[in-house]
Amino acid sequence: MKFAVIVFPGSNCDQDMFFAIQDELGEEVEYVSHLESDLSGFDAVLLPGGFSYGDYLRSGSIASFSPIMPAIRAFAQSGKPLLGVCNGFQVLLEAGLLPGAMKRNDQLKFICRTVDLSVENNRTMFTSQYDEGEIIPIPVAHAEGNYECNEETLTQLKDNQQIVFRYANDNPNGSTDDIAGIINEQENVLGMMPHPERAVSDLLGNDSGLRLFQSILAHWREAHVITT
Amino acid sequence: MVKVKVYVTLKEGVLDPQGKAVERALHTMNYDDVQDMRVGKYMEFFVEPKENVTQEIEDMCERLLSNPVIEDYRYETEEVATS
Amino acid sequence: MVKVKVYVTLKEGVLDPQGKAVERALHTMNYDDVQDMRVGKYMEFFVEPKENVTQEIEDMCERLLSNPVIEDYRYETEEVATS
Amino acid sequence: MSLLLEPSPQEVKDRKLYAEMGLTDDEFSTIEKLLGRTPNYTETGIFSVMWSEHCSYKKSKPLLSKFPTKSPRVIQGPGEGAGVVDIGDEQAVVFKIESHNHPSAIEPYQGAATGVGGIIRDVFSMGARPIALLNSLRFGELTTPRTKYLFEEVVAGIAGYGNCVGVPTVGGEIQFDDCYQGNPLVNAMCVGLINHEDVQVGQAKGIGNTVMYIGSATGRDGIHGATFASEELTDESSEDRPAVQVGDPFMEKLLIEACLKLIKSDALVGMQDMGAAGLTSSASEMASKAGTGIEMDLDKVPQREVGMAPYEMMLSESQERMLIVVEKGREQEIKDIVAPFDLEAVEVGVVIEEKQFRLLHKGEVVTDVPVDALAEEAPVYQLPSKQPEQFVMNQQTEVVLPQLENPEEILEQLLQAPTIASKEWVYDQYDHMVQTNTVVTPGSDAAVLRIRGTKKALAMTTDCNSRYIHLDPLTGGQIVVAEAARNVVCSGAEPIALTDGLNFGNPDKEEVFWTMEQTTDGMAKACEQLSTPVISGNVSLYNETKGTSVYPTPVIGMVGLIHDVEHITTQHVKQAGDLVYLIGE
Ligand SMILES: Nc1ncnc2c1ncn2[C@@H]1O[C@H](COP(=O)(O)OP(=O)(O)O)[C@@H](O)[C@H]1O
Repeated sequence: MKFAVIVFPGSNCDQDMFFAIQDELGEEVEYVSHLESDLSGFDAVLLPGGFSYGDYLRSGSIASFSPIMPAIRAFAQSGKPLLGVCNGFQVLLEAGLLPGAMKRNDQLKFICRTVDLSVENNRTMFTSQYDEGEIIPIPVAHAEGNYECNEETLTQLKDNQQIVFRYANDNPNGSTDDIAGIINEQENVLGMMPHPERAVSDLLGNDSGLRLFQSILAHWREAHVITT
Repeated sequence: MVKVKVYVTLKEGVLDPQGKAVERALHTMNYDDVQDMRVGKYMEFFVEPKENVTQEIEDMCERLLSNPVIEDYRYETEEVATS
Repeated sequence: MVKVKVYVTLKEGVLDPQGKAVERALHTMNYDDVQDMRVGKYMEFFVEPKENVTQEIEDMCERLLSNPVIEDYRYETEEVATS
Repeated sequence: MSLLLEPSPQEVKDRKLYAEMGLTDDEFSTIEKLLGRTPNYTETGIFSVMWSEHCSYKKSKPLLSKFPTKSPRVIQGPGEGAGVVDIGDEQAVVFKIESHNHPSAIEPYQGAATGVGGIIRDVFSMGARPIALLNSLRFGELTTPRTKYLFEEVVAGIAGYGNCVGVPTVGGEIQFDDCYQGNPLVNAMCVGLINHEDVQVGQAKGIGNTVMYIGSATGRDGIHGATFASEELTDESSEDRPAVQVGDPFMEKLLIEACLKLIKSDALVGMQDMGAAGLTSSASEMASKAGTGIEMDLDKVPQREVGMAPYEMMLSESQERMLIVVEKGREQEIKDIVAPFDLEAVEVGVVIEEKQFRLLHKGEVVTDVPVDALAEEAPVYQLPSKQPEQFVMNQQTEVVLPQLENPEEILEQLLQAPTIASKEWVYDQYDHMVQTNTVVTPGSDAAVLRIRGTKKALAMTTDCNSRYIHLDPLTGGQIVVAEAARNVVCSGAEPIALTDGLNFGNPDKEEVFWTMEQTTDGMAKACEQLSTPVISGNVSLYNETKGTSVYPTPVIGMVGLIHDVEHITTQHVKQAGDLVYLIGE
C-alpha cells in the first residue's frame, strides 16, 4: 500500500507521519510537496500537523489554497482514505472537506499532553482495529483545537455517526460536544486533533495510535488482496 | 489607491473564549462595567482602484480573510492619493 | 450604554509576519495588487456612560488591550440605548 | 534618519556621539589609531557593536579562557555558531545556549521568542538539524502583576516560536527570586544532530566568491541591540528601542529546511546567521576567520522600510536572516535550491583579497575599515576584582541546623513554592513531542531523545542554583556543573560536553567581577574533573536594575550520550515494594 504525506510550507509533523508509516506500519510512503498537482498513484493521503504558513490568519486557512488542493479534493471524491491530523484537520475544515471550524482553545493556550479518547465509531476504515467505546491515550498538541459547528451540523454529525473520536475524560480545548475527530458522510475523510502518529512505538511509551494506520491498511487489503 | 479596512468578528452566538478572557481580566483590574467583550481581527491594506473593487474585496473576505462558518466581516474603503 | 470599538495595530516599522503571509496568499490567489497588508486586532465592548469614560478607555487600552511597546491603538465610542 | 542629517566624523568626535553608542574615549582613540583617521558615523556604529561586550567578550574573555574546551570527542569548540561533539557512527551533536534577557524584560513574548529563534539559527547554520530546545528562566517572586505578566508571556513566547518551527522543547528550569524582579533572565539552548561530513563553518573563503543574503528583509528593528545587551536596564530602556524585534517562526522554519538543503550543495562555501549586530558581525566575522575581506553593496540588501541609512542597515537586528558565501558563478544553483521554500537568495557582496570591510551605498563608500580591527582587535580588559564583604560575612555565619516540629507541613509548604512546584503548567504549553524522538519528556531529571536508526540516545538538561553561587561562588560554580552531570547520569547517559550561559551583573563593579572569577574557577575545575569540556556558551552582563545585580547565574546546558536505549532510566517511582537506596555521603 502506498501513502502520501503532504508537505505544506510550515508542516512540521510530516516526518513523524512518514516514519510512522515506513518504520512502524512497514508500508510504502512518499512526501508530496504542496506544489504538486497529482495524487493518482497513492492509496491513502495524510495531511500532517504543524503550522502551515505559520497558521497566520487562521490555522490551515492559507494552506487550503495551495496548488495541491484540487488533487486533494479529487482524492476525497475518489473514496480513498484521506486523513488530516491537527493542522491537517484544520486544512480540511478550511477547505470545506469537513463541516465546522476551529477556534482557539478555550484556555487560550497551546496544550501538549496525552489525553484519553473514546472510539465512538469503529466501523470506519480508520478505526476497524479498535473496539467501540474503547479508551485510547493519544497525544494532543495544538492551540486551536476548539471545534465549533452549528446545531444543524451537530445533529447531522450525530445522526450519521460522523463523530469518530471524543475526548473521554478531560476536554483539553473546549470543543463542541467533546469532539476530537470527525469523518465526512462518505466515510473516507477523517479529521482529528490528536496525533496518532506520535503514538506508534513502545520506546516512546505509547503505541495506541498504530491501530489507526493498521485499520487503513486492513481496509486496503480487503479491497486489493485475496485473503488466503 | 484604495485603502481597505476589514473587520472580522465571530458570528453572534459563537462563543468567544478570547473575548471572555479579556473581559474577565478587565474586571479583575476593576473595570467592572465592561460587558460583552468580543475580540476580532482588523486588517488594513491597499488595492488599485477599479470598477469591480467592492466585489473583489468581498471575494477576498469570503474566500480567505474570514471563515464564513463562524465569522462575519464588514469593510470600509477610502480613496487615497498615492504617496 | 457606551459601545466602544478599539483597533489595535502594530506600530510602524514593527515587522508584521502575519500581514506579510496573508498578502502573499492573496497574491497567489491572483489578487495581485494587494499592498501593505497589516493585520491587527479589533475589539468591541460596552461600558456604562460616565464622566471620565474616555480616560478609562484609554487606560484599558494602554494597560491591557494593547501592548504599547509594539502596538498602537485607536478607539471610537457611541452612545447606544440599553437593550 | 536621512543621510544628509548624518553627523560628520568631526561631529561624532566633538559631540562624543560614540559615547552614546557605548564606546569609551580610549576605545574611540584606539579606533582612530587603527584607521589612521576619525571614523564616520556608520563606522563608529559598526565599531561600537563589534566592540560591545555582547560581541567581543572584551571583559569576560580572560575568564572564558580557563574552561577546558577539548576532548577526543570535541570536533568544534567555542568560536563558531555552536560547538560540535562526536557521538560515533559519523554523527555529532551540536549545541549552544544564548541569553535574551534585556529584550525579554522590555517585550517578554517577542524577546523570548526571538531568543529561541536566534539559538536555533546558530545550530542549523552549522549544518545541523535542530532536534531539541531547552531553556532556563529567572523571574522575581510571583507576587506582582508585572512578574506574572513577564512569566506568562515569556513562556508563551518560547512556546509560540518553538512549537511553530517544530523543534520540541524538552527541558528547562525556572527559579523565582526577588533578585530577578527588574531583570528577568531568559536563556535558550538548542541541540542539533549532524553527520560529520555536513559540518559548516562561517567563513568567507575564496577571493571573488559571492556573498548572498537569505531570509527576511532588513528593517529598523533592534538597532543597537548588542550595545543594549551590554548596558544596565533603566526606566528609559523601553524608549531606547527604535523598534522591538518581532519573530517570524514561519520564516525560520522555511530557512531551516532551505539551509539544510543548501549544505548538501558544494556551491556553498560558508554560512552564518545574522544574530547580534546583524549584517555587521556576520559579514566581518566570516571574513576575519577566513583571512579575507568583504565588499558589500547596501543598495542590494533587501529592505523592509524606505530610506534606511547605512548605519541603520548595518546595526539592524531584524530576525530570520542568513548570510552565505557561494562559489563565484554558481549563484543560480543556490537560488534554485531555496526557491521552493518561497525564499530568495540575493547577491549583496563579494569576497576580496584586501582584508577590508567595505560598504557601498548609493555609489559611495560609506565604510572602509580593516576586518581584523572589528573582529580581532577589540580591546580585552583585565578588570580589577575585590572580595565582597558580604562574602566574608557569609563565611563567618554559623551553620544553623533547622529544628523541624511539623515536617509534613513544611514539606507541603516547600512543594507549594513556585520554584519547587511542578512546572507542568509551563511545559504543557511546549510541544515536547514533535519529531517523535522524545523518550523522556519534561518532568524528569534530564530529557532523553532517541537517535532514529541507531540504538543511541541523547540526554540533556539545563541547571543552575544561583543561591549557592551567591553564597559561595567557587563551590557554587562546581555545584552547577556537578548537578547537571548528575542529572545526565541519572538518566543513563555519559556526560560528554556542556554549554554555559554566564549571567552576571555589572563587571565594572569589583565585587561582581570577583564573583565572576570565582564562579568560573569553580566551573572550570568541575569541568576538568568530570571530563566535560565547554564547547560553546554565551555571556550576558549588566543584569542589574537600579544598581542591584541579579544573583550570579551561570546556566549549564549539558548533553550526555546513552549508548543503548535499553539503559534509559527515569526519575519516577515504578512500583510499590521497590527498595530505596541513598548513594553518596
Ligand atoms: N560563557 C562561554 N563559555 C564558552 N564559550 C563561550 C561563552 N560565551 C561565548 N562563548 C563562545 O564565543 C563564541 C562567540 O559567541 P557569540 O558572540 O555568542 O556567537 P554568535 O555571534 O554566533 O551568537 C561562540 O562560539 C560561543 O560559543
